[in-house]
Amino acid sequence: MTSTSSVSIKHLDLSFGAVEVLKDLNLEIANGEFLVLLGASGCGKSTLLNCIAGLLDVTGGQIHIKGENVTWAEPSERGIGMVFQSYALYPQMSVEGNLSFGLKNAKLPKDEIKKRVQRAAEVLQMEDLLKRKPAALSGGQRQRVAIGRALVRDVDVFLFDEPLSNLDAKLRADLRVEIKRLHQQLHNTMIYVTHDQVEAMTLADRIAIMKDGLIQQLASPSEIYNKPANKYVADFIGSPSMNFFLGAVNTDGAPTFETAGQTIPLTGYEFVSSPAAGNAWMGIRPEHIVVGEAAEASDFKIDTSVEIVEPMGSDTVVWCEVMGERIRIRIDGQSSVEPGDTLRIGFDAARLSLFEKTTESRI
Amino acid sequence: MADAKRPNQLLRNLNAKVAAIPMVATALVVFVGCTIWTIVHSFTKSKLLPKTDFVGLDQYERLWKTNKWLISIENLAIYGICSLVLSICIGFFLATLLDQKIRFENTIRTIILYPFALSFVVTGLTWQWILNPDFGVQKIVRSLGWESFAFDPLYNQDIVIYGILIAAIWQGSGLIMVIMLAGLRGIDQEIWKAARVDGIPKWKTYIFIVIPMMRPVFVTALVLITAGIVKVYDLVVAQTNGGPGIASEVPAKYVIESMFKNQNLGQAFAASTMMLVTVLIILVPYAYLEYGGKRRAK
Amino acid sequence: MQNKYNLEGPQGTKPRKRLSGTNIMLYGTLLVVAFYYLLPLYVMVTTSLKGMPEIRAGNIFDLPVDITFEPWVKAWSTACTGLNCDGLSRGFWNSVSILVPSVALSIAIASVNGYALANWKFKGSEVFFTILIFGAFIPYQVMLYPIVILLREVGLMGSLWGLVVVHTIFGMPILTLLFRNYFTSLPDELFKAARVDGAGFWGIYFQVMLPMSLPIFVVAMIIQVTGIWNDFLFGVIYTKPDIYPMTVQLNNIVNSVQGVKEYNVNMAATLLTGLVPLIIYFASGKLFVRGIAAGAVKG
Amino acid sequence: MNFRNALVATTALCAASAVSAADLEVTHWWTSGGEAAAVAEFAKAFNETEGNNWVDGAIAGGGGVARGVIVSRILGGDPMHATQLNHGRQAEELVEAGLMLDLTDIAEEGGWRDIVHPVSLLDSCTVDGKVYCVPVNIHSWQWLWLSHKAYADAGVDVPSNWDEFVSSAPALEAAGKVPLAMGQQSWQSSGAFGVMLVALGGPELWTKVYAEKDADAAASAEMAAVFEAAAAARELSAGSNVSDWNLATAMVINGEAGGQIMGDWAQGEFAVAEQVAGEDYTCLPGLGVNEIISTGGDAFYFPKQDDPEVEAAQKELAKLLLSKEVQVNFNLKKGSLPVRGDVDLAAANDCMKKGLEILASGNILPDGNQVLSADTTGQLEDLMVEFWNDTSITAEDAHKRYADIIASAD
Repeated sequence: MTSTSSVSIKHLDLSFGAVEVLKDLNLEIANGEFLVLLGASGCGKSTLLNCIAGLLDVTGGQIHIKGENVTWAEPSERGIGMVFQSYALYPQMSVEGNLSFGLKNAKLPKDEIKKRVQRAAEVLQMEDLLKRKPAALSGGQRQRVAIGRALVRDVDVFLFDEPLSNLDAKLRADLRVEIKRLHQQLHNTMIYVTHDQVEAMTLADRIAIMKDGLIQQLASPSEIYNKPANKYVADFIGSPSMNFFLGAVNTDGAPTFETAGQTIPLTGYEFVSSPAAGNAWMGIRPEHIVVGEAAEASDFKIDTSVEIVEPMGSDTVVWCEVMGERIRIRIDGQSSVEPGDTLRIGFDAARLSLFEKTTESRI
Repeated sequence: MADAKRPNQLLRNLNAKVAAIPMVATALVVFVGCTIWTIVHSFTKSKLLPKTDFVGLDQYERLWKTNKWLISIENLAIYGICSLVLSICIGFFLATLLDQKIRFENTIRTIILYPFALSFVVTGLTWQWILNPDFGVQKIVRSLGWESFAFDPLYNQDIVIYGILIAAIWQGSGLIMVIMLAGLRGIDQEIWKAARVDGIPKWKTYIFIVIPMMRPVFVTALVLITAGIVKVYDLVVAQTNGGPGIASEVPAKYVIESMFKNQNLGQAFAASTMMLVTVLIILVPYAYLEYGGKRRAK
Repeated sequence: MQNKYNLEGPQGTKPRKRLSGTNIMLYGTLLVVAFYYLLPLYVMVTTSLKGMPEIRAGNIFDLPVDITFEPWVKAWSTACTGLNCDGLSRGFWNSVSILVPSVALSIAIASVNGYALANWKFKGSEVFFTILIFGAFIPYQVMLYPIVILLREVGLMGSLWGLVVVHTIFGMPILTLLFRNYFTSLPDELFKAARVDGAGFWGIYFQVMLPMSLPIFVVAMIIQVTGIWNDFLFGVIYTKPDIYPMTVQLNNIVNSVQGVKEYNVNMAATLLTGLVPLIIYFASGKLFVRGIAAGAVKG
Repeated sequence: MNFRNALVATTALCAASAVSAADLEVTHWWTSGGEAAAVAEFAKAFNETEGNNWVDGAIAGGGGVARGVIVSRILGGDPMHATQLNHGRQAEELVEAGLMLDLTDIAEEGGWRDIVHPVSLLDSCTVDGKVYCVPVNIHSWQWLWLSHKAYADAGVDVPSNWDEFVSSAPALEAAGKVPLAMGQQSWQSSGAFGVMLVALGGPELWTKVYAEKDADAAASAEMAAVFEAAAAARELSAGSNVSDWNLATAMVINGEAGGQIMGDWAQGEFAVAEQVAGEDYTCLPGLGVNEIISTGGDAFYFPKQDDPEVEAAQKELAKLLLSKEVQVNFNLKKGSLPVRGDVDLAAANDCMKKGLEILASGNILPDGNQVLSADTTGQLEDLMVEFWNDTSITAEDAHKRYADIIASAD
C-alpha cells in the first residue's frame, strides 16, 4: 500500500447470484486526483462507485480509503461524500436540513454544524437558499445542494454518480466548470462516474474506461484520445467516432497496411512493440483526415465521392466511401462540399491506430 | 492492515430482521402453519375438539356425498362465473363510459363506487329489503297493474343465487370499474390519436387495441374477483342465510357451520381444504403466468 | 357569410351538436346506471324515516309522508338483543375501540415490513414476502380454527386485543404490498444518500421515509378503516357479545325479532352501520380511489 | 351513558382480574320477546342476591349460531361464566376435556336427584357419575298451534287433530290463509318432521330410529308414510315466506295462518301478544294424535374458572336456577315446563296444564338433542330444510337419504 494512495481497490469481485459484475478489479487513486469512471450503461462503473461508498457489499477483494481497510465499514464511516444523479435531496427538509442531516447523525456539536453549513453555502454561493425546500429549487440549484451535502462532511473523497445527467445541456456545461473549480479549490480526491465523454475529457486527471466489469484503459485524457489501448476504447471516445478498416500489416520492408487493394505506408506509426505481420484493424479519427491541399502533403491520399453532407456550423461531417468502408470526415464548417463532389482526402501514419484483429488491442 | 472485524452474517441488517419478525411470524405460523394444521386435521375424525385419529379420506368421501356441499359448490360455480363475467363486463363498460371525457365524471364515479365502502352485511340486508316480495320490487310492479308479475329471487330456490348476485355486483362492480378506468387512463394517448388518424371507429379501437393492451389489468381484476368469490360468506348470511332451504348455501358457510354448529371439525377442515384447492387451481396458473413468465423474459 | 378574410367553406371552430345521438345514449346510460347504484341508498333512507304502518301500506319507493326519526333513535339506543337494549350504540363504541388499535398496529407493522422489504432486503425476505402475498388468497376458513388455538395459547381469545391481532395479521399482506411498492417507487438514491449521511434503519425510516409517505399512510388508513369496520366474520368468531363490533350487532338486532320485523329500525340500523365507511369514502374522495386501485392493481 | 357502559365493558375485558367476583357473564340465545322476558326472571333473581350481577350475553340467530360462539369461546380459553346449552350430547366433549365445572357437590346437597322430574334430564347432565349442568326447563316439540281467528275467518271449526287440520286446509286456502306456517330455519324443518314422526309413526318408531339408530326402522314402510305426510304438509306451508320461527308464530297470532308445528316456547309469543289459550288459540300436543311429549330442554353449564370467588358465584347461580320460585317465574314466561315435579303451577294456562298432565302420566320421550350428536342433527336439519323448501324432492328421495344418515349416525 502506497502512502500517496487515497483510494485503493484490490482484486475486487462482485457478483449478483451467478452474474459477475466486477471481476478482479484493481485501481489505485492518488491523493487529490480527479478520476473519471467512463463507460456505457451496464459496464459496472456505478456498481464500482457504490462498492467504494459501501452501499453494495463486495463478494471478494478489498477497498482501502486513506490507508484504512474499509471493506466492511458502513458508508458513513468511510470518510466519503456522495452526489447522486437524481440529487437525492430529502424533500421534506429545507436546504439547511439537507446539509446538516449527516452531521446531526454523526452527533457533531451544533455550532460546528452551523459553521460547516455556512461554509459550504459560501463555497457554492447558495447562502440565500438555505431556508428553502428542495421543491422550490431549480435543477442546477438542487445539484449544488447535493454537492454541498458532500462538502459539509469534510471528507477526503468525493464520489459523483452521474451528477449532471439530469440537467439540460447548458446547465450541464456550467456545473461542469463549477465542479472543476471546486476540485482546484479543495484538492480532494474525486471519483466521478459518467457516460459522457465530454465530461470525462474535460474534468479528469485520469479516465478509467470500463466495459463488462473490467477496466479497459486507465490513462490521462490525451493518451486515451491519442493512443487508445484497444478498439473498444478507440470507438468509444471521440465524436463522430473513429473510422475502421480491416486489413493486414505487411512487414516485408517498410511496414505497410494493406486493405482493399490499397497500400498505406506505416513509416511514421509508433508501434507498441516491433511491428509484426498479420491481420489488423486500422483506425483513423474523422478529424484526422484532411482534404484539399493538406491532403496532398499527407502520407496517404485517395479520391472519393461525397455521399452525404452534415453541416454543423463550426464544422461539417462528410460521409463518403473509401476502400469499401463508409467513413466520416470532419472538415471545416465553411468549406462548400456538395453530394456527388469528388473529394481528395489524406492522412498521416502518425495519426493512425492499429489493433490486432482478434484481440483488438493496440499494436 | 487494520482489518475491521467481519460482522456476523446473521447480525447484518439486524434491525431490518427484527422489524420483519411480525411478517415472518405471520407468514410462517399463520399462513403456512395454520394451513398445514388444517390440512392435517382434515384427515382425522375430529368432532368438537381437534384430535389426531386419522381416518384417511373418509371426511372427503362424505363431503362429496353431501348434498349441501354439492349445492354449495354448484352455487359457487354459478355465482363465480356470473360475477366474474358480469363484474368485468360491467366494470369495463362503465369505465369506457367514464373515459369519454364526460361532465360530472367525479360525481358519477362516486355514485358507482360508494357501495364498495359498505360491508357485505349492510349490502345483504339492503337488498333483502328491496327484493322482499311483499314490499319491494315485486309489489311495486304488481301495484302498477301487472298482477302476475313475479320477482322474488330470495324466496325462489331456482334463482336465489341470482338474487345474491345482484347485490354482489352492486357492491363490487365499482371497484372493477375504478381498476379498469386506471388501466384505460394508463394507455398511451397516442394510440387514440393514431386510431383517429387511421379512421378506426372507437368501439373497434377499444375491442381490438385497448383490451389487448390492458391484459395485465384484466388479469388483476380476474384474480381479485376470484379471491373474493371463494370467500363469499357475510353476504349470504345477511341476505338469505343459505335459504330458502339450502338453495343458497356456499362453501365458506358450509365450513363454518360444520365447524361450530355441527361440531364436526374434520368435516369442516376437509371442506376448507377443498376451498384452498379451488384457490390454488386459480392462483397457480396466474402466478406462473405473471412471475414465471417474467423470469424467463429476463 | 361575413368574415374577415373572405374565406369560403368550413372555417374556424367546428360546430358541435350538443344533443348528438351518441351523447344522448351516453348520458342516458349513465343516468340509468346512477339510478341503479343509488336506488338502495334511497330505499334505505326513506324506509328508515317511515313508520311501520306506512311501510306496510305503501311501497318502498314512496317518499315518507310523516317523517319520523324514531327508528333511528331506536336502532341507535334501544333496540334489543336479549336483555341488552342499548341498540347499536354499544356496537359502535366497540367497533371504535377495535378499530383504533387495529388500524394503528397494522399500519405500523406493515409500513416497517414494506420498508424493510424495499430497502433492506435480507436473505429470505423475498420468500417470506411471497408467502405473505399468497396468504392473502388463502380462504380465511382454512385458518379460522387454528387461530382460535393460537389465540388461546397466547391468552388473547375473546379479548379486544385478540381481534386486533387477527386484523393485523389479515391486513398485513395487502398493506405490506402497498408499502413495499410505495417505498420501492421512491428513488433508491435517497436511501443511499441517507446511508452515506450515517442514518441507520430506524433513522432513515423515521426521518427520511415517513415524512415523504403521508399520502400512502392515508391510503392505508382508508383501506384498513373500511375493511375493519366492515368485518363480520372475525368479529363474530374471535370476540364475545360484550365487544361485538357494529356489523355483528347489526346482524343480531336485525335477527332478534320480537313480535314483528321492524323494517324501518332495521334500515336505520343498517344505515348507521354503513355511515362510518360512507363518510370516510365521501370525505376522502380521490385518495380512496387511489387506495383501492393501488391495493388492487399490483395484486 | 351508553358510551360509558361500553367503556366499562371493554376495560373490564382487558383486565380479567378487575371483574368483580360476583359479575357473571351468561350467554344464551333467547332473543325473542317471550324468551327475553323469561331470561329476565333469571337475571332479576340473581341480581337480588347479595352483590351478584348478571351480565347478559345474548347471542342472536338461534342455537345453531350461538352454540358455535359459545363452544369456540370455551375452547379458546376465554369462557363465559355460565351458558345455556342443550343438554345431552352437545357438551359431551367439553365435559370430557375437563372444561366444565363439576356441580356434583351442590347437586347432592340440594338433592337434585329427588327433585328433578323426569330424572332423565339430570342423567343427561351426568357424565361418569358427576353432574355438570343444571336443567332449567322442559321443552317439548310436539305441539300444533292453531289460530281461532283464521278458522273463524274461513268459516270452519278449529280442528282437533292432524287429520282434521289437513282436511280443513282447502277452506283456509280459499280464505286467503296459509294453512301451515313454517319458518325456514333448518332446525324448524327438522323439528317439525320429528313431531310428525312421533305423532304419526308412533313413539316406538321414533325410539328405534333416533335413539337406537336402527337403519331398518329408518328405511321401513312406516317411515315412508311419515314422509308422505310431511310432503303433504309441505304443500300446506307453501305460502309461508318467513324465516324466524316467531314470525311464523306471529302469522298464527294474527290469523294469517291456520297453524304451526312448534315447540311449547311458542306459547311465550302468544303470552306476549296477550292471547288466551282456548279463546284465541288452541294447542294440540302430539298433533292431537299421540299425546306424547319429548322432554328436551335447556340446561346451563358453568365453564371452569380459576377464580374461587367466581366459582362460588357460579354455584350460587346453579342453585338459584333450580329454586322453586325461579322455576315458576321463568317457566311461566317461557311457556315451558318446570323441571321440578314439586312446584305449584297454579298460574299455568291450559296448554301448560296439558303438558304437565302428559308429563305426569309418563308419556315422555327424550329429546333429539339428547340422543343424536350435533353432527347427525346437523345432517338431518340440512336434509329437512332442503326437503321442506324444495318441492322437487319427492318423499321417496328424502326418505332414502334420511335412512342413509341414520345408518351412518354415531
